[in-house]
Amino acid sequence: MARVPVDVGTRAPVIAVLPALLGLALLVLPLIALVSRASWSTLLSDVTSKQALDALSLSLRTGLASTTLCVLLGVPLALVIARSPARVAHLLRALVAVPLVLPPMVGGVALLFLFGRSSQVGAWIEALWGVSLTFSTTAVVLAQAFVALPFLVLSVEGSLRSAGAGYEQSAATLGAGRWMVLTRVTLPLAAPGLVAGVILCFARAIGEFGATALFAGNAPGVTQTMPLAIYTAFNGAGTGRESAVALSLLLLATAILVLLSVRAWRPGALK
Amino acid sequence: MARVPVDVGTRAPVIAVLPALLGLALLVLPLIALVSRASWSTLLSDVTSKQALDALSLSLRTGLASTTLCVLLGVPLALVIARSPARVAHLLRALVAVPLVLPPMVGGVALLFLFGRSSQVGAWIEALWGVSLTFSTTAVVLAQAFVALPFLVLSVEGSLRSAGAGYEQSAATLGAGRWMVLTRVTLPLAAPGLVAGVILCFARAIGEFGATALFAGNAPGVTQTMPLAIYTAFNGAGTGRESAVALSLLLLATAILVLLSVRAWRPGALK
Amino acid sequence: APQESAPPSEEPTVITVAAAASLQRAFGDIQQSFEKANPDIRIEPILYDGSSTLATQILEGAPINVFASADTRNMRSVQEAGLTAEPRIFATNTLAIAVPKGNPGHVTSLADLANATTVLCAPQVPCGHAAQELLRNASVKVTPASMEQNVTAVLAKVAAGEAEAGLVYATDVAGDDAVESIRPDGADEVVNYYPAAALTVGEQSTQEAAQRFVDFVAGGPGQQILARYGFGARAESSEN
Amino acid sequence: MSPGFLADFTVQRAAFEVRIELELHQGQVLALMGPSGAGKSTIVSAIAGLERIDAGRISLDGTVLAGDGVHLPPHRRSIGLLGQEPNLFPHLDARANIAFGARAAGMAKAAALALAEQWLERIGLPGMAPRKPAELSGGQRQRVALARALAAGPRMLMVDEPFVSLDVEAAADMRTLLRHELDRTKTRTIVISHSAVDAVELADELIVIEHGSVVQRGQVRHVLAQPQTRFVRAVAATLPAADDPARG
Amino acid sequence: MSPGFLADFTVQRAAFEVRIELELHQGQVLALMGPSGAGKSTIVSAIAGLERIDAGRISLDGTVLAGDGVHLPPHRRSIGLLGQEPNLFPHLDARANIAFGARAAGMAKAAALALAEQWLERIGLPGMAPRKPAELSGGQRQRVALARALAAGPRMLMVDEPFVSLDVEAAADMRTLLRHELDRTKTRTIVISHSAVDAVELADELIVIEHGSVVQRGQVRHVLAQPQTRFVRAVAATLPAADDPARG
Ligand SMILES: Nc1ncnc2c1ncn2[C@@H]1O[C@H](COP(=O)(O)OP(=O)(O)OP(=O)(O)O)[C@@H](O)[C@H]1O
Ligand SMILES: Nc1ncnc2c1ncn2[C@@H]1O[C@H](COP(=O)(O)OP(=O)(O)OP(=O)(O)O)[C@@H](O)[C@H]1O
Ligand SMILES: [Mg+2]
Ligand SMILES: [Mg+2]
Repeated sequence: MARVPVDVGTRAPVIAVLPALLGLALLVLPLIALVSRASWSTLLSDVTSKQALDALSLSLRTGLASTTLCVLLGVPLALVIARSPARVAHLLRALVAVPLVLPPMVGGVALLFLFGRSSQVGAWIEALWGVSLTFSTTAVVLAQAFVALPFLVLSVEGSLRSAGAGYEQSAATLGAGRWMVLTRVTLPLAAPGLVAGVILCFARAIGEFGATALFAGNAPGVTQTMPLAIYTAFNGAGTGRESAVALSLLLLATAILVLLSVRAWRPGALK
Repeated sequence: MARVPVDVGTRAPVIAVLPALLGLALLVLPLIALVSRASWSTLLSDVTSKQALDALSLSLRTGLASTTLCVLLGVPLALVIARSPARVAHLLRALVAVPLVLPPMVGGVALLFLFGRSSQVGAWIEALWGVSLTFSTTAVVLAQAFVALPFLVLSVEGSLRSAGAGYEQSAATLGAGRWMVLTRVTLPLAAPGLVAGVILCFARAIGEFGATALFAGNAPGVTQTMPLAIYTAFNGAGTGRESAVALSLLLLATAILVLLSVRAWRPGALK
Repeated sequence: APQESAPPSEEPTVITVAAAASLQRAFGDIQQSFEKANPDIRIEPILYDGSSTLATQILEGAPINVFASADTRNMRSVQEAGLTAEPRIFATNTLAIAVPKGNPGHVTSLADLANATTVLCAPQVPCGHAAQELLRNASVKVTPASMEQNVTAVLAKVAAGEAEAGLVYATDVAGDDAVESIRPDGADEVVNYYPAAALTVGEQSTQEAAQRFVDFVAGGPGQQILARYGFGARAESSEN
Repeated sequence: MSPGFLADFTVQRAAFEVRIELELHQGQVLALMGPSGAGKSTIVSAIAGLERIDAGRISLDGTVLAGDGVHLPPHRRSIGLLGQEPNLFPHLDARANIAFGARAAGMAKAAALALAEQWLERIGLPGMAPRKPAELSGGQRQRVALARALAAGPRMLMVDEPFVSLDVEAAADMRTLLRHELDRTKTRTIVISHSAVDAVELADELIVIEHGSVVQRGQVRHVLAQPQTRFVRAVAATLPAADDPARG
Repeated sequence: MSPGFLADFTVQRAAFEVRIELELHQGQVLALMGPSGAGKSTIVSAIAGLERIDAGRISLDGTVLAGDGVHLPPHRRSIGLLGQEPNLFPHLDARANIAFGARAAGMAKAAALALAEQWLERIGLPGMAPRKPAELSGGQRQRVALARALAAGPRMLMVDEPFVSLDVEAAADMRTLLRHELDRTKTRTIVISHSAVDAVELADELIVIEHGSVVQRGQVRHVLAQPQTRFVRAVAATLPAADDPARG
């Protein structure tokens, strides 16, 4: 509750600037190298081809859907972990982090093993809904959610833990039940972490390639997201490499636009 | 500074439990499916083969190295972003998030374009050190750092922002310079986020596949990390699929052990 | 194949084809001419990916009617699961040396690979397996800088000038401006076979349509197109 | 008539133990005094349910709140607590902070905000409705926190040093306001304060705690007139010469 | 001899403006009083460098700290501030909190911790060295914060309501401790307090602020004896009958 100062005089130490610049360079220079190799003559036709636009729109739609799914499942999961006894929380957190380690392709194989024809779960789903999950747009969303969920859960959990217990206690003594404490106090206070988590999750989801390729396949318009289109172009050798770069730039530009448009993702948006 | 209560009575609302379980299931069931398909007869020989152990040790070594690099570059970068004016911070944050969106394979191509022999940077490096980065273990570390750095930066930045400005001000009025405020107040207070960021970063680094494959290649013992070994086995058709699963399980088990052993990664480790 | 096409007024039979990534450009053309020749069948879509990815997906129930693999091993795993009709070999492919534009390593033969920075496919994957065989036949010992998991990675390194040479399939280099290709001696002895098969799933009419596509690819019109993209003619050889 | 609120419990915190026994009738106001670190805040935290008791029992109107294996969470006790740290919600403005309790009790948003506006006037801060806590002075925050606790209309109220950071005039105004509200609502109340004036002006009964134990209890003026410990003597000495406070 | 510390500045915060002009000689103690929201905390924040001034200038021993385009960061002003919220570092124990300033000044770790132990004794909390702030009572935290500010040995000190949350005895002890330290070190000091007793016992001069402006200033007892506003009158009335405080 400290007053927001005009200038606290606690800027980052000068010694931090050089490594920070190096870090930024490591992230940005490869992108510049990528841009510099783009073949400008074919760029426009590459990025406006029906296949590219279909893939982009599919990526945005599935990315949004899987991010929504992750928020719906991940925020409660983060909450349960944040409120579990220390040992349980420790174990749960490790479990949640494990899929991060898995090369996405293996994640895709695991999803196939779980939902595919040869599994019990797959059979149940087919019996229940008469459809198979695999090789559908739903599969894309599931694959993206599988790889992106850990990012959401872990960063939200972190901010839920640090979002002051004192305020929650005050709310409870004012008669607020768990739900009200959660929605009116805990989540708003954890908002910066939540927004960051959602961003990480969305970015990871629309960049997802390996798990989607295995679990959902590579059908244009149905499961061919941008990364798959890029991969497909890339595999085409020859001019394919150029159109892969063009498609990557399209994806990058879109991502930058989406990220910049998230106004809430700003310091002091809440506090 | 509120007193840590024995029980605040602010547990997660019951309504959170079902989605939390679903979320956990989405993450864990595929892993179980994977384990259930392991071919136990060949598992032992698969995971104890020289190639597997070489790859595992390379993965751990490069993962550690790239995580260290990420901490050295990423924490200062997070700091600079957290302390920048809102608009600058917003832009920097979007820039940092962009590599997340890039399919790692494209990231590998970008790195190849940047550091490859055909680039100016590559020529400088070759002139300076007389070596090319590609095909070297250094390239693996760079590729991992490139994909993992955003996770570290974004989650650390989030926790730096929320780590009370009030305490930093008090420290400054006690005569502490920027460096002391940073090391004795800011970073310790942001520790939970820092630890979470390091975990995300490490996990992402040792799971990294696409960028490494393109930029560093697949030389056993030098650049063949676990994910590359898994992918190579998987592409080998026939029995390859089984040994790919076996290698994945080895990677998973190692990851769980590493994650569980990070004692600091616990709620209330500091507060 | 028997021409028992349904009346044109009816909905065409839709089949899905899964093809190895290296077939991408050739199958684009084949799809067009097949659909022109068979208006009652529509191909939607053709999925391209690595053969082993496609095989795994088919084994897990992917709704696919034709599988065109870049190797016989992956085809066999699907066949052994009882999912295919008899496969037909429809193309062959041989290896070529790819060098960066201008050939900075002055590579002209297999023997030169021993002294150049060379990348190969990993021995576990089909192109690597073939490369080993070719080098063994020529008694050349190469220590590759890297053993890539696929042709794409080999080509990317060569195109970027990181490697002075790589061994890939002739069809992969055809039409790539960033690399030049050299046909090594003994290439003809190491042949990679491409089998295709209709899958025995779905309705009878779909299975028949799938078989017609396989026959089209393995037959005259398909062969012409494949040849344009550098594939070798269908050799009636025993697969292994 | 039963006392309604009955508490007799022990809280253990590492080496520190606090033990208290008290009862409160409808409308009764109890002052709790004691040296710094005596255990006052611990007692009210335990009664509010923010802390588990280690032995004994707390009950209100026949319902056991804690003890006998029961530990009702704070929001089901309906006992308001203005803690030693006011903990205003930093993301809500002054008005929304005050309206919070009424909203929790189910009041419609518009009504709760209107109520909060009234409270802002009563605490002398009209026009501060849209200010976030960080945009208020220390004393202004303290007043908003007091209003927030009162506006929630709890069955029982506990205030832990409610008038710190207030100048003499504001403190007197807030004391009058609190007195007035308690008279009106007949809410059972526990007031923790270091000021003898607060005890005399607000409370019927005074309990003095030292080192976790009750050392003196009884009618406020009676206790202060016959101090039994050095601490009580020191407190009594701070009362203005004429120990004749105008009540009500 | 020059006054050493000179301040004459304006701070603007939305619609609120505070303006002050003051000077402090070596060893001089100034009391700052005023109603809640008058601008007292704003003034000391600006002097400490936590806040920019909008006009005017602050200088200490000939160095411009703020104004004339200069804005020295807090740690280069060597002006200690015990803020209205004590902000003890939650991750450090009581001893490490107190040792912080000495460490910042370059003292070796062992020496700083030993110094902190002495301070813990002086504030009546021996044995609390390993306690984290969350394990202390409100008044204990306040005392640790006071010790932390004093132990840092600043060139000039400002304390914003240093004795809140303290019982009468502890408050008197801390006042004596502070008086003693200030006499010993001759540190220029600004004390914000709502208690007339604090002003009389600690300060040489008193400045009263209302609505951001100085309304009365002068010798403490002189100001309180001749109140010019209602607020000052109310403050003066709280002094014990015998306005004859024992100084030193
Ligand atoms: N976690 C803990 N471990 C050990 N002792 C503790 C812990 N928390 C609090 N204490 C001690 O419990 C005692 C009572 O604390 P409490 O906050 O109830 O005091 P208080 O009467 O409210 O004091 P104050 O007037 O200073 O606010 C104190 O002596 C404190 O040091
Ligand atoms: N961000 C802001 N915008 C507008 N007004 C503000 C802002 N921050 C503070 N104020 C106002 O500035 C005035 C001075 O605040 P300050 O904290 O200096 O008061 P104070 O004299 O210390 O009062 P107290 O005794 O209550 O601590 C208050 O009236 C407050 O409402
Ligand atoms: Mg207390
Ligand atoms: Mg103030």
